[in-house]
Order: sequence, then structure tokens, then C-alpha cells
Amino acid sequence: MAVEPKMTVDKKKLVDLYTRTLKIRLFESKVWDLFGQNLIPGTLHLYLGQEAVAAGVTAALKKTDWIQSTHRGHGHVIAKGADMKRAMAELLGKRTGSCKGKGGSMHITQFDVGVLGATGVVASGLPIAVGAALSCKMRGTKDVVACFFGDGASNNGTFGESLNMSAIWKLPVIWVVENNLYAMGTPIAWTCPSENIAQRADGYCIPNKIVDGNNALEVYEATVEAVERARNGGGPTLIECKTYRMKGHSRFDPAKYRPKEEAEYWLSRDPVEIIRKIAIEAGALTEKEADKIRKKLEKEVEEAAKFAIESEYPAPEEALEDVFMEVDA
Amino acid sequence: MAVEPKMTVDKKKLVDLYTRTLKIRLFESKVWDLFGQNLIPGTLHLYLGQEAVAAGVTAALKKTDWIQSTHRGHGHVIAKGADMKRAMAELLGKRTGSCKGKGGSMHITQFDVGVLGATGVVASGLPIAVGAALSCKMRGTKDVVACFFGDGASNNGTFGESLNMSAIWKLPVIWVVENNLYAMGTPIAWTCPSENIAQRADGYCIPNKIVDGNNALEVYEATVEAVERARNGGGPTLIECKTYRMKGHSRFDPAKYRPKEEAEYWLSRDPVEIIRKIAIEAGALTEKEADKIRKKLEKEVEEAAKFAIESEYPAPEEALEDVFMEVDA
Amino acid sequence: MPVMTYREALRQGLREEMLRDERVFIMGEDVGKNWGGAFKVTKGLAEEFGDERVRDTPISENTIAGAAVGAAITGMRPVAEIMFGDLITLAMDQVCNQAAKMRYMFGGQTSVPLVIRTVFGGGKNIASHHSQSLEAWFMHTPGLKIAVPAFAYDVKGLIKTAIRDPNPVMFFEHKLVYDKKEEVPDEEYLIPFGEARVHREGDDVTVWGTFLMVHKAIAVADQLAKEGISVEVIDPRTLVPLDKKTLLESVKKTGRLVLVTEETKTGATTAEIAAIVQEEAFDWLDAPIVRVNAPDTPVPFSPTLEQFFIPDEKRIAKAVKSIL
Amino acid sequence: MPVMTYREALRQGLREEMLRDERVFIMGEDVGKNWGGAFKVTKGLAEEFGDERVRDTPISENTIAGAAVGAAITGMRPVAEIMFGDLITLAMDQVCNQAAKMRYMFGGQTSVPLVIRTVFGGGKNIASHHSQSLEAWFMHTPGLKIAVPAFAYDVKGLIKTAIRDPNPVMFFEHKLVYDKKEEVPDEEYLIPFGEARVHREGDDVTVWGTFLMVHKAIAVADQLAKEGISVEVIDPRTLVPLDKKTLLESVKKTGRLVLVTEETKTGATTAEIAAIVQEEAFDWLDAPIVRVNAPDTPVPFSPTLEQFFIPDEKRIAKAVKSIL
Ligand SMILES: Cc1ncc(C[n+]2csc(CCOP(=O)(O)OP(=O)(O)O)c2C)c(N)n1
Ligand SMILES: Cc1ncc(C[n+]2csc(CCOP(=O)(O)OP(=O)(O)O)c2C)c(N)n1
Ligand SMILES: [Mg+2]
Ligand SMILES: [Mg+2]
Repeated sequence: MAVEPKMTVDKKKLVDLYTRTLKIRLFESKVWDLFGQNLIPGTLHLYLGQEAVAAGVTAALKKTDWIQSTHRGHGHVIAKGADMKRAMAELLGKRTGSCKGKGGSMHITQFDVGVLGATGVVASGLPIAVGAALSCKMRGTKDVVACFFGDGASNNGTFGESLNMSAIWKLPVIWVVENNLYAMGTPIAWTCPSENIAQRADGYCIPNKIVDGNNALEVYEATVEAVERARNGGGPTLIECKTYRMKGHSRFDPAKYRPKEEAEYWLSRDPVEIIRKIAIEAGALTEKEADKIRKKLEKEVEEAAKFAIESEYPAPEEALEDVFMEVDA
Repeated sequence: MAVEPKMTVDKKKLVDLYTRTLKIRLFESKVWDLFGQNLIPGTLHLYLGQEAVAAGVTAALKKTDWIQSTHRGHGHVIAKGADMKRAMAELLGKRTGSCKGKGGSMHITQFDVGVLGATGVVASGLPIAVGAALSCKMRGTKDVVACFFGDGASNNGTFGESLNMSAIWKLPVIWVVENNLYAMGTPIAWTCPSENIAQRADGYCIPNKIVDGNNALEVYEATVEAVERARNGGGPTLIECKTYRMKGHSRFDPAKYRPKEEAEYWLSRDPVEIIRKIAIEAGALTEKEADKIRKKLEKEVEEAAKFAIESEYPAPEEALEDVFMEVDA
Repeated sequence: MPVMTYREALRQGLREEMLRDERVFIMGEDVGKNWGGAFKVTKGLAEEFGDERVRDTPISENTIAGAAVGAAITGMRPVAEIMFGDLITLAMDQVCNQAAKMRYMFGGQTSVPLVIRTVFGGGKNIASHHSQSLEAWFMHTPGLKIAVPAFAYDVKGLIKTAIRDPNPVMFFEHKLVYDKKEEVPDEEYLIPFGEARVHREGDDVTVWGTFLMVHKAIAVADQLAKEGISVEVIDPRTLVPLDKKTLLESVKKTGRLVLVTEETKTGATTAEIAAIVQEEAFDWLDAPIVRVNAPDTPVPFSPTLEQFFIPDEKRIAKAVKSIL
Repeated sequence: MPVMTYREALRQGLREEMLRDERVFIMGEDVGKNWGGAFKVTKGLAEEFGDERVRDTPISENTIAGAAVGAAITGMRPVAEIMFGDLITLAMDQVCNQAAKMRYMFGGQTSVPLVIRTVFGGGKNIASHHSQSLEAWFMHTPGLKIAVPAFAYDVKGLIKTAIRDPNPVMFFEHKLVYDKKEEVPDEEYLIPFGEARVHREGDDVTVWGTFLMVHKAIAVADQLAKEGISVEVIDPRTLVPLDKKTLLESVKKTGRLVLVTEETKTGATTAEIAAIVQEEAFDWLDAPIVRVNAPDTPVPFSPTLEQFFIPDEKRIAKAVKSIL
């Protein structure tokens, strides 16, 4: 994986990419721990293995830009700058969670850092991204929207509808396909006639690119180009990130259906290691600095877990709140 | 429009194509008359101008093959061999109609000649075609399914879902896009970033072709190729037929939104005249024979209208029938 | 006061809100200058406000609704049109899973100020896919407000309230009331949600209904008045929030209730109303609550069949008399 | 008689029908050999019947349902699975406009013998998009039959009846009953649609409910029996057709009715049942019919909230006592 960082990427950005990737890794590893301890109710779709996608995409965004997340959303929202304490508390179903314990893993969202929402319905984020991008355009904010979704989501009807609408209106959207080769236990080869999803974008005249989704730098560079196009009125771009889940689909899935060699190949390409190596080789980071960053993040994650564990559960009657917003008299 | 018939098309087929095209024309002209006389309730989406599409497609099908129709369905079902009397009676809401007066224009269907159904929901026929084709394949019948839909329908979610499913399962479907340049009053240029719909099929690795939809022979030849592929297990094909409505979208639409030159160009390319000329030039038909066919069809249409007009309306309580099929004890 | 059609009053309400608030925009299939909406409600608005604010869309119902959600949560005030109510079947995920639930599942972080306009009802002989009345599905979806204006005066005041509401509002119209006329003030007015309109006061029987059935119920009330039967006619105007108070007070006065809508009977909004009233006014009821609805069939095409399907004045009058 | 789980009984029913009739096939997301269905209902069937007859699909709910329609009308007997009931929002057009209406709008030319299986209910802390109970929408859609089995014995007999029915059947399951066990005959049996199961006989109050709430109602009945309160517990097993007879006879005996489902209250199936009973047994009712449902909110995630959301035995018992 000897990827030469292009001259356009400065050293600070490499450190940023490393930090984002690692932060997700540490957060998710902690989450994995906590549910092993039965502290997290429900199910979970971990982002482990796909960290470079969220890291690379969000590193190319401003704070006021938006992302649209999925059922596999922890990595997206952490990368976009969500408060880890409130995120972790949300996963544990605590009142202090970013959604007050009402959303949980599949709806983990922090709106004020630019997360439109995480959604449990596969592919349902795409239309929302269209609307947010339309809103950016109509309000003249120059903000862009990055919309994450999976290979499986690309088979849902909203995919074509949303790509099309973004194309005809030249909306500032970046469509980010996280092609991790599976939708639950279904290999993409069973449900997609082509090897890549990206070619579907050609049908809608949307520029598209396939990148190594385990390499945050590659993802970042493709996103920078897409963001530039979007901000300048050039319309949408689709980026297909080839990646892989480190774990099963959800909490209890051992993922035995994945061929051994395939899994070995992918698991040997650790997104954290890849960006770490790039950053170090580029002289952006020393081993020591890298370790220091890790320590700092580990501490933050630890504090987040502590906060979450010590927080209270919502009172039962809070279930009745937040259905409607009050109407001003 | 000097299209040379290929040697593969025999003269009988040219006569067949002429006859089908003309039959639709005469049927629809009568329909237009009858609603002028206020004999047809509700609304209508006439097939006038697009006759060559249904004619060309159905001429390449066997009786046991299926078609899936749309809201603009009269032409499809007539071409597939529906009884004109029962079709006309259906439009008039009579008990003798093929749907007993329950369906009307938008649901005009005769199942026993291979019409899966006409549907009022744009693009809703595509999934049904997928299922029928799957059924043909699973039952090993070697029958194929031709599914008609419009340019507007291609923007609906089921389009991508259904194309994809047909591709991964190599189903015997022919996707027939009738691109008449408008969805109601909306020109395709407003809702589709490309000039052609066909390129969307590439995204799903589906062979596709663009043909002159006002030329029944061209449509026929493309369909023959597609049918052959489908019957031999080669999977789906998409055929985009460029065509044009002679009238507005529906009963009361004067279609003033269409540029004059555009309308003039298309209206000068009359599908009936085009196939007539081809057949005559190929020596398949003399002027006299052509007129004789017309006379015969005119008579049939006249009889259909008479039958429809003279038939009774259903009794009110018949509204309660046909919800469920009786369960055998 | 000027007399205008329901269609004109609705358009006036939309126009006033677009003038007042530049965040308000309209999107939907054929809402723009080439057509002005399938029922001509938005006619002229694209000419006045431009194609950006009266935006023609592809035939992509779920993405129309979803785009409205995305625009709403980021600072716009979309009014999305689904051309026929029957087609909202294609947008149920965005309407019911996203718009309705977003505020809740994100713990109040967002609000979703959008309006989805669509039209229900039969009577135009356009058969099963263009004639349904599906409001009950949405009444059963927590997080949505629902307006069901039946009169020109109401539609103007309610659309303005709907647009200003910070929550998702389903704004349901009815094909056969677009041409109904009524006096409608030219000046601005808002009609609060959750306030029923009592069209006729009466002592013997309460009739509660929506859309075209309100018009028919009024005709029946006027007719029965001549026979000495005094009928109170209530139009809820919004289903969520629901004005239970006006209804319950009326039932406590009359002791008798007939519910009339064009929906197919089983599981209609009338079932909910019946359940509420028997729950909360049990001791005042002198007779069973009678429901007058369409039969449990799809909507048929042929005029003879469709006339049978849609409740008529005779059936309403009969229902009233059946519990006297 | 062997004791087995609801899941096993359902699988056995599916398997028997696939052995009996080669037209029967299963399609859905992850129903095949890599997963066996999200709730493992179809586990092992792909191995036995092959990938063609236990067919994994893309994530395309509307086309899954529509493909089932197309296959059904041309001679197959599809059993389509929608992984979670919440996702049927994406298939509403094919289910409600096509499957349900096709026979009618084509004047009886076709029948649509398909089964759509999906699963409702909360209790697993998977929040608003994976926990709903939406059966009321379908009860309000003429042309669909609806099975709501709550017990292992019922689910086997009903799935077999569903598959043999020439009409579209919505076959609704519930997440928290998959592991419930009961005696289930190994030999073939069919349970006719439209016949309720009376789980407890009693004289004081009738409790009617579905899914997990039947289990809870039984526990409440057993508990109250000790206090000398005699509760009759009725599970309709199918909502369409609905066994009104058993219910009405029970109410005419007890004079009191409590309705319990996990649905959000407004517009739930319980509203329809309340409306019917007050219509048809008005004179026998000694007290208002009481509805016990979830509140009108989306389903929350956190255990404390979700436990509050789902009706529990305490609420049911309280409701029973409230009308004694
Ligand atoms: C519309 C819809 N269908 C099915 C599901 C159940 N489901 C949850 S995740 C998932 C797989 C999604 O695959 P993909 O889009 O590739 O995302 P990944 O899980 O691989 O990140 C499925 C089928 C769902 N939540 N929504
Ligand atoms: C899903 C859906 N959306 C909208 C409509 C209203 N409608 C009926 S026909 C039509 C235009 C269809 O355009 P196209 O697919 O190009 O077919 P054409 O009418 O041109 O033959 C529209 C929008 C509908 N019936 N169904
Ligand atoms: Mg995936
Ligand atoms: Mg068209």
C-alpha cells in the first residue's frame, strides 16, 4: 500500500486524517467492549474496518457542511465532530445521549455539528440529502452535503430517484457508496450485475470515481475534488469506496459466510495502519506523535464511556415528549 | 424516412405490422370520437401517435408471451390481441367490458391474451413484469414479458430496482421505454440529465438500443432480437422508442406547452403512414390491399363501438363483487 | 367579501405565504408553468415566483417527500405536492418513517416544518388508482398533523397555518370540492388547528364528517329540518389535532351520532371517532354510533358503480333516521 | 405432541407447503443460506429447496412485493418476506394498489395468490424504524387478508392456509413471540381464516387482543382469576376475515370489553373493533369499551422508554378493573 501522498495534501491534513480514522477505531472498539458487558441495549452495526471512509470524507468538509448517515452511523457522526460523550450515552440509552436515549445506535445524530440524521431504513437518507442540498443551493450557503450509504442501499429505489434529482438540479451532493461487499449476509455479487456500483452514476451523467475505501487519503482526495465541484455549482459526484467490515453485520453475526481468503485480504489492510504509515512516511508524524495522539484519544473515549455509564436512564414518561414541536402562540 | 426493410422480415410480417398499427389508430380515433360525444366517463390517455411501439413489440411476441401495460394502455392491449368489443365496452364503463366496468381506461386489461394488467400508478408495472418473468423462468415456459413504460416512469424508484433484479436473475424481460418526450406537461429535459433513457440500462449491464418509435419495423426488429435473447436465457434488454403523442396527455390537455416546430416535426412522421409506405415499397402490400385492410378494421371498430354503446351499465351492487376470490372448501 | 372557489382560496393562501416568507417553496410533479398542478391549484404561481420556488419534479414520490424533509430540517419551508393521494403509497417511508419520526428519534434536535399536499376522493370516474381516501393511515402515524379542509374559507386559513407550523403537516384536499365556492376574506387570516366548524346546530342527532360528506351532511340537515328533525353538522377541519371537545359536547347534547366519510369502512377515521366517543361519552349515548362509509372495496370505475360506492345523501339521511 | 417454538412451527408450515406444491417459493432479503432470514425463520430451507426456491433478493422492497404479484398472477405461489414491518412503507404501492386491487379492478380476471410475511412489534430496543405495529393500515385496505398469529400452534396452521388462499394474504408475525413454545402436531393441519381462539373463558370481562398482548392478557386473566375476576381472552388470529361472532357473543355474555394491542392508539385495529362492538352489541354493553394501546409516539429506543411504550400486564389488569 505504498500510496504517495500528492503534493496538494499538507502535513496537517495527514495528521487530521490519521486522527479521525483512529478516533473512530477507538470509539467503536470501546462500543464493542461495552456491549460485551451488556451495557448497550438492542443491536449494533459497527463501523470497524470502514473508518477511512468517514475520516476521508469528513476531513474534506467544513463544519457547516452536512452529512447524511445510515444504520452504520457511529463512525460518520464521530468523524463529523459529534461529542463522544453524548454519542456514547445515546448508545447506552441514557438521557444525556444526543437523542436523549430515544434514537440509539441506528439513529445516532448530532444535528448541530452537521449531521442530518442516521436512519434505520436502508437508502432512506438519499432523498433527505437531496433536500438538504437543494436547501443549501436555494439559501445560497455554499454548503455541501455528503451522503453515506452502502452497496446494498444502491439497489433501493431511492438511489436512482435521488441521483437523478441531484443531477438535474445540479445539487451540491457527494454520494458516498461504502461498498463493503455485503448487505448483511448477501454478497454484492448476488444482487448487483456489475462489479462496481459507480457505473450506475453514468446513467445520470454524474461524475464518479472508485477509490480504496481503506485509505483515508484516497477517500479524502476524491472528496476534495467532489466538494470543489459541488461548491462551484458543478453538481453531484459519486464516490465508491471499496471497503470491508471487520466484524459481522450486526451484534450477533459471526459473518461465517465470508470466504476466508477474502476476509484475510481485507483484514490485513487496516485503515488505521494504512493512514498511519502514509502520515509517517510523509514526515507528517513521528511514531511518537502518533502514539501521543492515540493516548489522548483513548483518554477521551474512556471519559465518554465513563460519562455514558454514569448517566441516568430517561424517566419512563419522557417517552411522551418530543413528538411535536410546540407551536408559538 | 426511407427505411429499408431487412431481409429477415418477411412480407407477411410487414402486413401484420401495418395492420396492428392501423388497428390501434382506428380504435383510438373512435375512442376520441366517443368521448367527444360524452360517452366515456373519466379521463383518457390516448395512444395516438405511439401506435408503432405497441405494434412493433407485440408483433414479435407469441400469444402466450406477456405484456405489462400502463395508464396509456389501449394500444398495448389491442395490439396484443384483446377483443375490441370488450375493450371498448370497458372504456364506456359497461358490464360487458373486459373488466366488467370496474377498471376503465387506466386498467384496461385482457388477461387471457397475455396482458398482465394496465396500471394507473406510473412505473408500477415494472416490478410485476419482473415477477411474471421470474415465473416464466421458474415454470420453464420459455415465455417472455414485454413491459411498457414511459420516459417519466424511468425516474421512479421501481425502474432501477426492477432493471437490477431482471439483470441479476437474467430474466426474460424486454423493457420498452416509450419516450414521448413528456410526462404530462413536463419535458424530459427537465427531469432527465441525459438525452436518452437507454444509458441507464448500462448501469445494470443490460443490453439496450434506441429506435425510432414511430417506425413499427424498427421497433419490431429490435424486439425480435431482445425476445431471442430472453428466450434463450440471455436475460433482459431495454429498448428505448422515441415517439410522440398526437394529442395532449389526457382528455382535456391541449398540450400548448410543446414547441410548435417540435410538434410539427413529430406529427409529420405518422406511424401509420410510415409502416404503410414501408410495406408498400417492399411489395408486401398494394395500395388497394392496404385500403381493404383499413375497411375491414374500420368495420370491426365500428362494431366494437356499437357493442359498447348498446351494452348495459353494471348494476350498482356489482360494486361489491370481485374483491376476493372464493376459497375452495 | 369576495366569493371564490376552494381552488382559488387555496392558491391565495399559498401565494400569501410565499410572499410573506421566502423560505416557502412548492415542489411536485407538474406544479409549474406548463400545467399548474393536476388540479390547477398552483396555476400562475410559477409565473409569479419563478421555477425555483415552484419546482417541477420528476415522477419520484418518495424522493419528493424526502427532499421536502431534507429541505425542511435545514431551514426551508417546503410545500410538496403528491399529485394524487393514491400515490402517497410510494412515499410512505419518507412521510411516516422520516418526517413523522425525526424530531422524536433525534430527541427533539430537529423539527420538520413541511407541508405535503395531496388530494383524495372519488367521483371523477378515474378508478382504483386515483380515487382513494387514505387519511386514516396518517391519523395512525404519530408525529404528523393532518388538515382536511372541505370549504374555501377553511382551506385558505388552514394552508397558512400548516405552512407556519414547525411540524410536518399532511394537507389533504378533495377532488370534488375544488370548485365549491364560499365567501373568503381577501385579508390575511389563520385558522388554528384543532378547531372544528359547526355548520348546522341541532338537537336531535350529531353528524360528524369530512370533505364532500360535510357538504352532503349539510344538505341532509337542511332537508331533515323540514321534516322537523334537528341535525347538528360538525366538520373537524383537522384530524390531528382533533377537536374532541366540540364533538363530545354535541353528542352530550344530542345523544346520537352519525359519522360520515368517503373512506372504505373498516379502519376508517370514523372508527377512531366512534371509539373515542363511546369511551368518553358512553353514558350520554342513546343509540349506537352509526358509521356511513364506502364499502370495503377498491374504488370502481363505472359511474353506476362509483355512485353506489360513494355515500350519498339518502344513505346519510337514512342513518340519521335509523337512530332516532 | 411435540413442543416447539413459534419460529419452528412457522418453518415447518412453510416447509410442508413447499414439499406439497412446487409452485410455492420464498423470496426476500437474506432469506437464503447465508442467513436464513433476519429472525432465522427460513433457516435450512435454502439448503433443502435450493437457491431458486428460497431466493435472496436485493434491498428492493417495492419490487420484491411487485415481483410476488407478477409471479402470483402467472401461476406461482410466492411467499415474500419483508425483513421488518417498518419497511413495508416502501412496498405500499405494490401491496395496497396492486396486490389488493388487481382482482377487483380487472373485474375478476385474475387472482393474486401471494403471501407477504413480515414482523411487527417492539421490545428489542431497536427503536423507531424497526419496532412498529402497522397492521391497521392493511385492515383499512380492501382486498387483503390479514393473519396475526400469536402462538406456535396457530402460526403453522395459518401459514398453510395463507399459502393455499387464492388471495393476497398479509402474514404478520411478532418479534417477541418467535421463541414462545407450544404443542404443535407434526401432522398436517390447517386453521381456517376468520376463527378466533378463545384462550380463557370467563364471565366478567372480555379481553380481545393480538400478538404479544394475548400472552399478557392470558397472564392477567390467570392472575385476576385468583382475585375472583373471571376474564375471557380472545385472540382473533386473523383480522381479515374477522371473527365477529365469537367476539360479539362473548361481549353479550360479559357486557364488558377491553381491547389490547401494541399499536399506537389512534386509528389502531382496536378502534375498528370498538366501533363494531358498540354498533352491534350496544345494548349489551355495561361499560365503555376500553382500549389499551401504546401511546401516540414513535417507538423509543431506551429500555426505560420502550417499557413504558409497550402495554404491560399492569395496564391491562387496571383496564379490566376500571370497568368492573
Ligand atoms: C429498506 C430496508 N431494507 C432492509 C433493511 C434491513 N437491513 C438493515 S442493514 C441491511 C444491509 C444493508 O446493506 P448495505 O447498504 O450494504 O450497508 P452495510 O450494512 O453493508 O453497511 C439490511 C438489509 C433495512 N433496514 N431497510
Ligand atoms: C407514481 C405516479 N405519479 C404520478 C402520476 C400522475 N401521472 C399520470 S401519467 C403521468 C405522466 C407519465 O409520464 P410517462 O411515464 O412519460 O408516460 P406518458 O404519459 O408520457 O405515456 C403522471 C405524472 C401517476 N399516475 N403515478
Ligand atoms: Mg454493505
Ligand atoms: Mg412520456
